[in-house]
Amino acid sequence: MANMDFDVIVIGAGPGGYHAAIRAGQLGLKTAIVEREKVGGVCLNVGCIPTKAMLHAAEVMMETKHAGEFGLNFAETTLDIAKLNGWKDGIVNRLTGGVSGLLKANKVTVLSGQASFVDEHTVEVDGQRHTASHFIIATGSEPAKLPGVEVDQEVIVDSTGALVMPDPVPARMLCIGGGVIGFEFAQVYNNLGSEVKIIEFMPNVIPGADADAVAEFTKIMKKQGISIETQTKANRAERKADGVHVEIEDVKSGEKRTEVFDRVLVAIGRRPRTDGLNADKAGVAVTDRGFIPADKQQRTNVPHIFSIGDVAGNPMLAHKAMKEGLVAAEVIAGKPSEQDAVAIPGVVYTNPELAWVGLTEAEAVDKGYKIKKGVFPMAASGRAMTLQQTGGFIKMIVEEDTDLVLGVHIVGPRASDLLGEAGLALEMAATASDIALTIHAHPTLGEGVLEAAEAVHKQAIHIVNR
Amino acid sequence: MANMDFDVIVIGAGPGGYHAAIRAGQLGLKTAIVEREKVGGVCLNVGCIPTKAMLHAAEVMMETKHAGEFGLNFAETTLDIAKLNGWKDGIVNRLTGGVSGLLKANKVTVLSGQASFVDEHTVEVDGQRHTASHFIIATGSEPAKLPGVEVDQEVIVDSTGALVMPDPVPARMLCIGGGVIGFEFAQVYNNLGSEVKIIEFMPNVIPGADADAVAEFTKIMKKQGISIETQTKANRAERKADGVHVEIEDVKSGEKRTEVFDRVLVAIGRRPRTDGLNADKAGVAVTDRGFIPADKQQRTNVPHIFSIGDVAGNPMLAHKAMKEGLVAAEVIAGKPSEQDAVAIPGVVYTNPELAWVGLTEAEAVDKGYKIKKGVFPMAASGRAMTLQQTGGFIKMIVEEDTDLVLGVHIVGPRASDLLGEAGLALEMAATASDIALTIHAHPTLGEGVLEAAEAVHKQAIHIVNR
Amino acid sequence: APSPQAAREAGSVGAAAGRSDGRVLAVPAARQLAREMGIDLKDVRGSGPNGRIRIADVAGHIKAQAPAASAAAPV
Ligand SMILES: Cc1cc2nc3c(=O)[nH]c(=O)nc-3n(C[C@H](O)[C@H](O)[C@H](O)COP(=O)(O)OP(=O)(O)OC[C@H]3O[C@@H](n4cnc5c(N)ncnc54)[C@H](O)[C@@H]3O)c2cc1C
Ligand SMILES: Cc1cc2nc3c(=O)[nH]c(=O)nc-3n(C[C@H](O)[C@H](O)[C@H](O)COP(=O)(O)OP(=O)(O)OC[C@H]3O[C@@H](n4cnc5c(N)ncnc54)[C@H](O)[C@@H]3O)c2cc1C
Repeated sequence: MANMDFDVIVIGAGPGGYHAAIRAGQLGLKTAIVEREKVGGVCLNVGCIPTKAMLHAAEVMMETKHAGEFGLNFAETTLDIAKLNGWKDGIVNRLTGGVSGLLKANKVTVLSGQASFVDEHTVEVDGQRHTASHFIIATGSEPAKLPGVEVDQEVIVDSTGALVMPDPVPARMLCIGGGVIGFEFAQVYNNLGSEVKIIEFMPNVIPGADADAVAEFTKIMKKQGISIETQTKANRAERKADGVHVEIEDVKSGEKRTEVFDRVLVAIGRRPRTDGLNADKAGVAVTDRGFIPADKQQRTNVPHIFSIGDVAGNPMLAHKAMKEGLVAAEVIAGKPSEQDAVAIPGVVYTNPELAWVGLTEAEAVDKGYKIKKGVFPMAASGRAMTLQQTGGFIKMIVEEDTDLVLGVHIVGPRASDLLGEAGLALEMAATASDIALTIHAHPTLGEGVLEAAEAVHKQAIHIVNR
Repeated sequence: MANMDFDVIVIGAGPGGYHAAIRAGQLGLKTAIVEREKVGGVCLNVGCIPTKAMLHAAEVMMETKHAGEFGLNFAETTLDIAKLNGWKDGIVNRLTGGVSGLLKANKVTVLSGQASFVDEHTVEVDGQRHTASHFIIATGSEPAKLPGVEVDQEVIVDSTGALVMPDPVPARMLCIGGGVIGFEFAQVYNNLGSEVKIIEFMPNVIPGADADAVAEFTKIMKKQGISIETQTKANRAERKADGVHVEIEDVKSGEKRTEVFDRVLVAIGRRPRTDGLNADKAGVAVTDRGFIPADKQQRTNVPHIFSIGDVAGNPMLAHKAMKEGLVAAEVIAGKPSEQDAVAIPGVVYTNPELAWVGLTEAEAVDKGYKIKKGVFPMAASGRAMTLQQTGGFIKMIVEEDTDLVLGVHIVGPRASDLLGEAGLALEMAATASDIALTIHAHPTLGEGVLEAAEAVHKQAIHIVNR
Repeated sequence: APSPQAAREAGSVGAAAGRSDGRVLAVPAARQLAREMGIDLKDVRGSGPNGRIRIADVAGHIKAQAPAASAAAPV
């Protein structure tokens, strides 16, 4: 296909897309990437990164409140909200600038504008046509809408609007949706002074996470002052002079009441984004729910067109998008790559964090595994004590006969940093013994992973094994 | 040996000893542990734990200084030093109390007093004789003395004295010895307001760490305001009205000068502790330098007497002591355990941390390995940016032919938490590809470990590979 | 069920033990099992990259030895 403009055109420059494009460039493919908004996609611009910046600021505020315990006191604390927003934007700009530089360094052509398929080898961007032997669709996702609760990005916001902290900080904040995004914003606003309530339609918050871990996590969040109501939904919201009036319904009893908030976040999920793409012109199948599914090599139904990231399916997570991006690029370059991950980690980046990888206890049982488990409470960790963060635990699920690690679920400080070991253990098919026999530095939070593995064998040292 | 009082008597209740005793109890051995000072040993009482408590306090102080960047300002900060010392002591007490409880729960008899061997099956403690089929010597280590610089635990202190922060915080602080302990205290005092200088006799600080990592680490420490002079020694110190006058000598030029400090820390190393043990009465060999060496099963030259932890040899680290304690107890219980660790991690718990496991670049080359390496700078990590900590890097050393990970060296925030993955990789004989193919949650610091592995193959995404 | 990782490893079996640094590449649990069974890891063929020995390899080695003994007693 020597008459094509490019070997591969990537559509969408979020984490999935830019990983695909950079790897394609590294592998010597003539590569272009199309972006209609900003390089970096949701993740860098209005997702992973700015939320973590806000959470860090919120965490420092929380820490200073506990600093009195060790004698450090602050007479008066002021928060310059414009500066907070600006600092966060600065980090985003540094990172997106970095990605642009990396695309350039890897000889990737960046095309600005919306890409629409013309036929299966041609896209149109800003009136210009470009042909390629392969395409990688990485158009991502956007917030799902909640009928009756219209987002105005001022007082009723989605995750993008919620990233701009208003001045003053809203006194009463409602998060509709008890998923990862809902909790992360709940903590930011809570730590900055809002009274925060989360309502969740389902019986459980943080779908996909282990039930014990979620119970411990919500216990801690409630203790921090966040109110959480499950099996509760918002029917409609109306902006009035004294705030947003939200009709809230108890799903079980059907009972309705109206509560008033100064800011309402709609975070009930995300939906794949394919508007304007004209996937049908290339013959690419789109599901009823708007996904463009792909196989293990990330191929859609059209063999030279690939799909990755949020638009390809759940879980909608940046690191899944990145992995799929690398796989797609490598497959196009003729390598035998495959999205063969044993597990995709999940994290709520609050403080403490909730982080997990692999099967939950319920999933393991459902799949017919005979399991054993080990739980190590953070309260028994010397390091956790010195960090003033003794809430949470590390729970390890292991297959009884083989001792194979099936899942690790962590509630605690820096839980996401501990996932590295757990994730490698799963991919390497490690056993609990492998972890228990590995020396872990003292005093670290990671010793808790070792202790959880020891607890599986009823041989933990710093807890009484039962 | 049914006529013995115990199956095993452990001498010394530091981390090595209490791990040995608890595991022995778990395995059904009739166990006693002798401690002449406090349960928990150096590590819990005057080592690992209180230093990390102080470092946390110091870290929060540092963080509040950077909080202005995101708009959080503190009008006036006061530090109640009595409260700081008390808080730290409270953590120590909670932990040592916990260990006492665990010993009890595992049916270990605690004998208070100094243990001295009477013969190879008998020790005397506080005038009472106790017999055992096996002994585990876990008597630990103590600070080495520096002739001419007499420790008074007031203005000239060792690590134990340094743990009590004086009020007011000393204006000028000298740390003699640029090892882990010297740096940890240097940062505590520096963050609390002292002007700190470290002097080190050798050409390099932090012996055992990778040279590049040490260079990056010292660069950051200097930027934080700690002055570091290598090939410099302290000849003598004299307490005068205006402070401690220390004669400092440039080792290369022989040039001498006198400098004045308000507090001087002697942290030039530790020596094994066998005083009062009467090891000879049991026929146990003690080296010239005072160590009681052991084989892979932790046996001394006397087969039923074991030696573990600091007294058994370098590196003098709590997690090495713990591992050896478990091995000794298991071997006594008839299990085929062995201290077969591929690597023992090392950490400087400052902020940022310096943490490593496995071979340094120099060691790998010395051993004849053909190596490749990958380096990922924290400055390219989105998570590091949101944490306001972009100094440092992750360096991975890999065997060229096999792709086997030989060593990982990290300078950065939470580096010790990232060691979990690196340590498991080494023990599992993982390759850089194993790590690179494992999905790491985004945005985490652990992604840097993945990127360092990718960099080995010149395929990192967030840096330009050369 | 064998993990995809195991399949990936099977595709890239390296040479058997015998590294120049004298190290036998084996995961910690395989080392422990070998000690328990009194097996020298140098005699075990590892199925992982670079001949890395997993528990299953030690177990397989034990099984492979066993038939030799039972072969002497034909049915
Ligand atoms: C508030 C929030 C916090 C989050 N935090 C995390 C987190 O901590 N960790 C995590 O793993 N995930 C997180 N996520 C999810 C993460 O952002 C997504 O999983 C990730 O961005 C998906 O990457 P992607 O490449 O598939 O798509 P996207 O990031 O959505 O990028 C798609 C890009 O394609 C562009 N585009 C779409 N259509 C076209 C077209 N036709 N032509 C040209 N360009 C087009 C879009 O403008 C966009 O830039 C978060 C999400 C949100 C909203
Ligand atoms: C300031 C400082 C910070 C440190 N930080 C760390 C760190 O972060 N991480 C790390 O890994 N290591 C650290 N260390 C080193 C760590 O403390 C030691 O490696 C560890 O304590 C060794 O454990 P052990 O069980 O061998 O001996 P020890 O902890 O020294 O305990 C020995 C015990 O034996 C008792 N004893 C001695 N002789 C007798 C006798 N004859 N009869 C009865 N009892 C006896 C002693 O009273 C003592 O309680 C630090 C050390 C210091 C000084």
